[in-house]
Amino acid sequence: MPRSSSTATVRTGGAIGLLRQVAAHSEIALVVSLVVVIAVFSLASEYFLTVRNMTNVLGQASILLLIAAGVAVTLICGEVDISVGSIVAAVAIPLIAIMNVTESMTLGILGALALGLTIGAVNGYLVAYMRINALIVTLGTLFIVRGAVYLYTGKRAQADTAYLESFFALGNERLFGVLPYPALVAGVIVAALIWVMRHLRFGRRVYAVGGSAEVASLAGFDVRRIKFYCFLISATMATLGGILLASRLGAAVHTSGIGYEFQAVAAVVLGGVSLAGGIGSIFGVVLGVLILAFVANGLGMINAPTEWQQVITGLVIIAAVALDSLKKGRR
Amino acid sequence: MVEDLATPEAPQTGDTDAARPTLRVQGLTKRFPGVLALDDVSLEVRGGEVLALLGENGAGKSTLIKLLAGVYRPDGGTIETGGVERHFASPADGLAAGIKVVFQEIALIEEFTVAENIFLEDHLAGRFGRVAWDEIRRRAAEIFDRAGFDIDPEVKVKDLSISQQQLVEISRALAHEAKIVIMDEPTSSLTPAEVRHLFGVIERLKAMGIAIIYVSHKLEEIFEIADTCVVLRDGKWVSTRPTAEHDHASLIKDMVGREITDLFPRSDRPLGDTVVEVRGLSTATGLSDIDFDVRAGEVVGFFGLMGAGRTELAKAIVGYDPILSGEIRIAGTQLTPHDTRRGKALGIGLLSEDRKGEGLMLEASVTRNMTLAALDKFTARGFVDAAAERAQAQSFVDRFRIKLARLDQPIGTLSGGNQQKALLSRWLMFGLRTIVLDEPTRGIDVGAKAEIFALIDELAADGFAVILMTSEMPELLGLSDRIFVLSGGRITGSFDTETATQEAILDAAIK
Amino acid sequence: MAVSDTPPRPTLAQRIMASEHGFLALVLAVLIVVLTLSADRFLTPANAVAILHQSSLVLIVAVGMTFLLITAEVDISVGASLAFGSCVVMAVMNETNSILLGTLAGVGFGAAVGGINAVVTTVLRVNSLIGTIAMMMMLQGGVYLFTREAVQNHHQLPLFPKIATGYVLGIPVPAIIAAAVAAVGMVVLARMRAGRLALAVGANPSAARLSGYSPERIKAVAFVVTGALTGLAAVILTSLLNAGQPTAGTGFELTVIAAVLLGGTSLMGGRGTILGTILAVLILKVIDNGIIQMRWNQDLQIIIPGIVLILALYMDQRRRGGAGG
Amino acid sequence: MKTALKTVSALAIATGLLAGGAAAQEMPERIGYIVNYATHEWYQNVIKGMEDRAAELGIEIEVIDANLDIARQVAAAEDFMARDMDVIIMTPVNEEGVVPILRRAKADDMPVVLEGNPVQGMDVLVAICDYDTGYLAGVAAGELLKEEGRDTPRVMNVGLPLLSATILRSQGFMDGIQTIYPEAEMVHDLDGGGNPDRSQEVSSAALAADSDIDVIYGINDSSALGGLQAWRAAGLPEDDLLVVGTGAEGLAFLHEMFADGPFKLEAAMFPEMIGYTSIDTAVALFQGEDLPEHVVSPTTAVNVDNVTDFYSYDGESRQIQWDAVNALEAPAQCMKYASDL
Repeated sequence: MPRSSSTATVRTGGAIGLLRQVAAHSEIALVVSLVVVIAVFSLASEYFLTVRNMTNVLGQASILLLIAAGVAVTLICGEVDISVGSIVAAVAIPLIAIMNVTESMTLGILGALALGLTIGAVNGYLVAYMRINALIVTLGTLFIVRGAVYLYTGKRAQADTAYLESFFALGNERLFGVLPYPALVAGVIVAALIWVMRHLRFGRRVYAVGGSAEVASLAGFDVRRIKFYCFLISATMATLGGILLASRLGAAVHTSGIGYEFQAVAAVVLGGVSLAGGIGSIFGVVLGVLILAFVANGLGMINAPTEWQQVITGLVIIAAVALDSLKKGRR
Repeated sequence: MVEDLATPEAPQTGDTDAARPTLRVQGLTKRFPGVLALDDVSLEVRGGEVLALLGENGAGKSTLIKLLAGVYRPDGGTIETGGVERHFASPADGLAAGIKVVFQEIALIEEFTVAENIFLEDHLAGRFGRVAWDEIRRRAAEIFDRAGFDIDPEVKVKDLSISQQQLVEISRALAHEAKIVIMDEPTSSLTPAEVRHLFGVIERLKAMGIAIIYVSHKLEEIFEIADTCVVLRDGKWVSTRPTAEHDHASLIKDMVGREITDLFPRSDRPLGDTVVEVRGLSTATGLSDIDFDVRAGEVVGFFGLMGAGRTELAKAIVGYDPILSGEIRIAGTQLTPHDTRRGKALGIGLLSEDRKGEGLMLEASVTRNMTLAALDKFTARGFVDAAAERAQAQSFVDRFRIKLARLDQPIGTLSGGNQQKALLSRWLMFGLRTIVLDEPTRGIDVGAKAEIFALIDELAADGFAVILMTSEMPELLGLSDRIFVLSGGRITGSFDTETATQEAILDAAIK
Repeated sequence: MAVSDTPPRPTLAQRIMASEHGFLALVLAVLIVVLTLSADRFLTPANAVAILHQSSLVLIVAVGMTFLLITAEVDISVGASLAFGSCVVMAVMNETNSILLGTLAGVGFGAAVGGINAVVTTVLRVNSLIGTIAMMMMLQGGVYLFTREAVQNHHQLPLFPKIATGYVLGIPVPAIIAAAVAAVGMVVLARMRAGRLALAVGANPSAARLSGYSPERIKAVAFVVTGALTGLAAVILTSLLNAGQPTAGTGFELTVIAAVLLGGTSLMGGRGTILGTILAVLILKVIDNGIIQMRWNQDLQIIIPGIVLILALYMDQRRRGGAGG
Repeated sequence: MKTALKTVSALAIATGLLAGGAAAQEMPERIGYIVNYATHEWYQNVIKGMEDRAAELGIEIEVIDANLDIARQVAAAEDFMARDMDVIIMTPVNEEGVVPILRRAKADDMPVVLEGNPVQGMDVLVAICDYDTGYLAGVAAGELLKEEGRDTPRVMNVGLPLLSATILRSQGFMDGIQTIYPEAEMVHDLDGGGNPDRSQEVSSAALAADSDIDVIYGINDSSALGGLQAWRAAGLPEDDLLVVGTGAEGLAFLHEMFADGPFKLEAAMFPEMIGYTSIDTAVALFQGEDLPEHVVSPTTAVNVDNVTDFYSYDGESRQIQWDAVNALEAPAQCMKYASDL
């Protein structure tokens, strides 16, 4: 009798709900894949399963993780943002320039966020309010922002001359000498985003808009504003990634972030987010990013030629998406 | 019950005083470019009353509903609930004013759980917009308990049947203390058992003092459930009378404005050879062990309720879907399943129920839509002869009296009936001999319906084998020579039209 | 129902904006006029030839991509395929000393890549955006497994450089090849059954299937054609550079797709023309050329196309009455 | 890189190493090289030089390609550190972007040899002098034109403003040619992206604007060849053109030189030599030897008459001639550094 079972569910509360959510999002398969990847490379290389290497990978993956989580939000709301790679390069310029002048990391970060949010707002306005296809808008801003970066910098990296220890630490040092700060920062922010998407009304509305913009509109949501905010989120996440990267590089490097849009979309889709919108979770994206990062790192550890990384990454993505869509097709 | 469901903090503005209408609509008018969709319509409904809103397609029912829901804004007239004049900027305003519309296209987020959908509008969010999951689950279960719905609040909506999804929509009304629930063709997708259950639910809503506007064109239902009937025609109000003062004929007369006599012509249809033979057909889409034959020159009707397998059968026998077992022979040759090219070569084709999704190329011209299947006829060495194509299209436009301005206008700009005639031309131009028609008159106004019925009769008289999938009893009885009834993917009854009764057919359909 | 009341007769400006290609032609004309007035060497035969030359590689692939987008699919791997293809072309020519075999190998390679993309999309049912991004990654890695460095011209066949640098009646050979490809594409799309089916599949795949055509097959053909044309472009590129370049083609896919979209082809499928694509390629290349002619900063070469793309889509949106894109 | 910079020739290091340390001191076992762009022929030959030298010394060498992604380069350095390599050699994707990782390497006691461009906080750099390379080629070009009795040359520079090294080369070339022709003019200053397809494209547009050009200078061979291919595609006569390439990266410039066309001069930078020297420097650093900050690898301008002294060429492959390369004198100090820009 469903009624009694439903009351049971209510009583047992979160535990069963959580289990159901996990099962429903096929995140278990991703966790298993991640464990298999780690196990295989641990057997293949003695250096792989060390605290040093594991934490290294977390630090390295942190930038893509931030960017991919942001892109995932746009995909969940039924759009896409491929301008993120250019945003990564652009926001480092005010960050470094302001720090060099003011010696204040806070002001630098605010400057970076201001630029990032501006780009995000342009994307969001054109998509949500002008109703231009998101792929085209963000392809356009990808070109425009990258070109503006080249134009402004004269294609020279802008070095950090403020030498703030805190800024160096942000991208390069480790908490208690173990956990890289970028991993910590990305972890906290992405955890917050996971929480927002699961437990805040706003997050649920993003899913609703992606699931059916019409239903969302009937429920009284301002679909355009929600989409607009999604682009702000994606730009913010790319900005945070850009800040961490700038710290790791000690400079605003004009070529940084090229091609990140493809890596991010690949990781997001691998993590189970649907291109059609409304389906997927940020936690899945975390797993997708980690799988790709550990595969890349592991291949490096066994000294496989760099080009195999690309070939294998491509194969992993096709296999994952094909399995998923064939599974759905059979239903 | 009303008291039970009310949350303490919600002030009781709408009084249940029967003298005062819960909803009062006066002089409501809505204009679209070139069309006066709703013209000065007034009505009232009280708590505990079921008001049936009737009219043919295009009568203005859905415009009225959308105005009440806050989807559209009126060009004139007023809407009052609880004695207060309301101006809706969005559907949320409608709901806030106590009006909940259960649309035919269920407005739920499929990937969300039932409970989350019930509280979709606000997620019972507390401070900082935090979703109150436990509260949502608790309140959903509570609503289901009190309304007597058998639904697990934790299940995703996509895993529910249509009727269960409707109950979820109704639960949303209860969750929002709606005083007026509007149901738009709620039974069009339900099994008879589900219809009975829905009527029970409506009785309970009445008992709670909720006013119900029930939109339907199924007269049997109206007589069973409605207290009052409001009839619209061509956007205008026609009549408001207690149901008790109506009979079938009077309702139809109000709706149509004239007596329709010769809706279903029946020419002499000489029977030819057997052209369709289906044996032991089972599919992954739920059909099992289907057997039937169709001969040239006859119309074989398949009746079934929603989910009975009509569309699935249609798609299997033209080679659209794969099959699990069994065989399909067209004109004596075995059809390769899941290969429409083969089906077409054997002369069988489907006119889909889903015009937009599976029939029309909306932005393409009328000509190109009409000639799609027959393209090879106009092709020589890979080149399409545009002049021949146009000439052929024009001849069909003339023959079927398709109303259009130019042959190269986008087909999306035609009315539903003209679109349907163009799609039928697509197959006739190709020279099909066996045609499967799946709900051929869905969403088409009554005049165009009559033309399409005449066409179907003409086809059969010309020696076509016609397979008609329908959920409309009059259409089934009016057109078919023989009738099969589908239920749960099986054939549960077969009849000759002369001896068939509506009761027997329905009985088979709910087996 | 047909719109009955006739609107007031539109002005010339309105008609240009409303016509399928009027807007693009107008942009191109304005660009040419402005550049002619501001750069004295813009409107010269030599520069016209240079623009045609530069347009040809993009145009050849863009013709295929137009068909592909019309069927509602996309191929991101064309840039990587171009680079790999050029290495294959030169390697095969070095091996066989035959321009014909090298060309066939290049076209064959591209077609094979297109074939794999087709299988991944239509059989494995992977979204073509994702599938071809993955293919791009694999080709980028794979080309270095094939050759670590640029494949140099060891055959020294005298005719080979002429493919890219030769002239017939004063017109560069690549421009002639591109014109031929575009002309065939135009005829196929506008006049032939194959083009009509591509449009139908993009407009409504279920309707096409119910009408007795196989959307998968039509999409597969579009993938293979796009791939083969990429292979043809690779042959020209190899001749132009006199080497097989594993690093070539970076960002090529985005240029091609931007051109096709600018030309009015819908990302959602079912709508598009070759003439629009031709105009768009010319617009982008005239901008590119104009920036160098004006001696402006070359970085504007990626900024301005971005702006033009968004603007064009915005105009298109307005023209179609604001329906969701 | 101020005047205090000590510089010695690569030869001195190599000799010192062979004479003194190798037998007595502990050798590194594993060296990791992070190349910025392994797909470029230049770096192919650098790697070849490294592998040859490492094999001679019995050292295992591993190469990771950053593929122009600076973030990947930093990650690769982390990976090498995690794997306890003995020395890391790195060609920065961008000079500014590896400052933090160098600092971390230092904190981790990981010796790092930089190749190519100087970076703040580095221990040692192995590189050619880019400005000098361009300068020598400029002088040679001027002399060649003077011999032919030509007027003041007009130059098209197929450059790469992305990198300071390549800016220095272009500057050096113009300064060099102006020692012979003070009025020599740079008519086109282009960004060819360092790759042939882009170089070809921008050069064609520039030539369409103004094709009255006497000299095409390319900051590498791909750029020079891209410029030349654009010249050919424009159907311009090759008789009076002089093409000057830089790098002597692979086979392409040899093909062109022996084809007796306009490609008459090459600023040879001997990538194999750089690879060779980098390994020796890495060994010296590992062994704690006292090293100058800048180890200069020699360059020279070559023409069709003397190119075979440095590279044997049979039409299909080339072989570096170590005797001639080792005999080249490296300058004690470069004429101009990135810091002077």
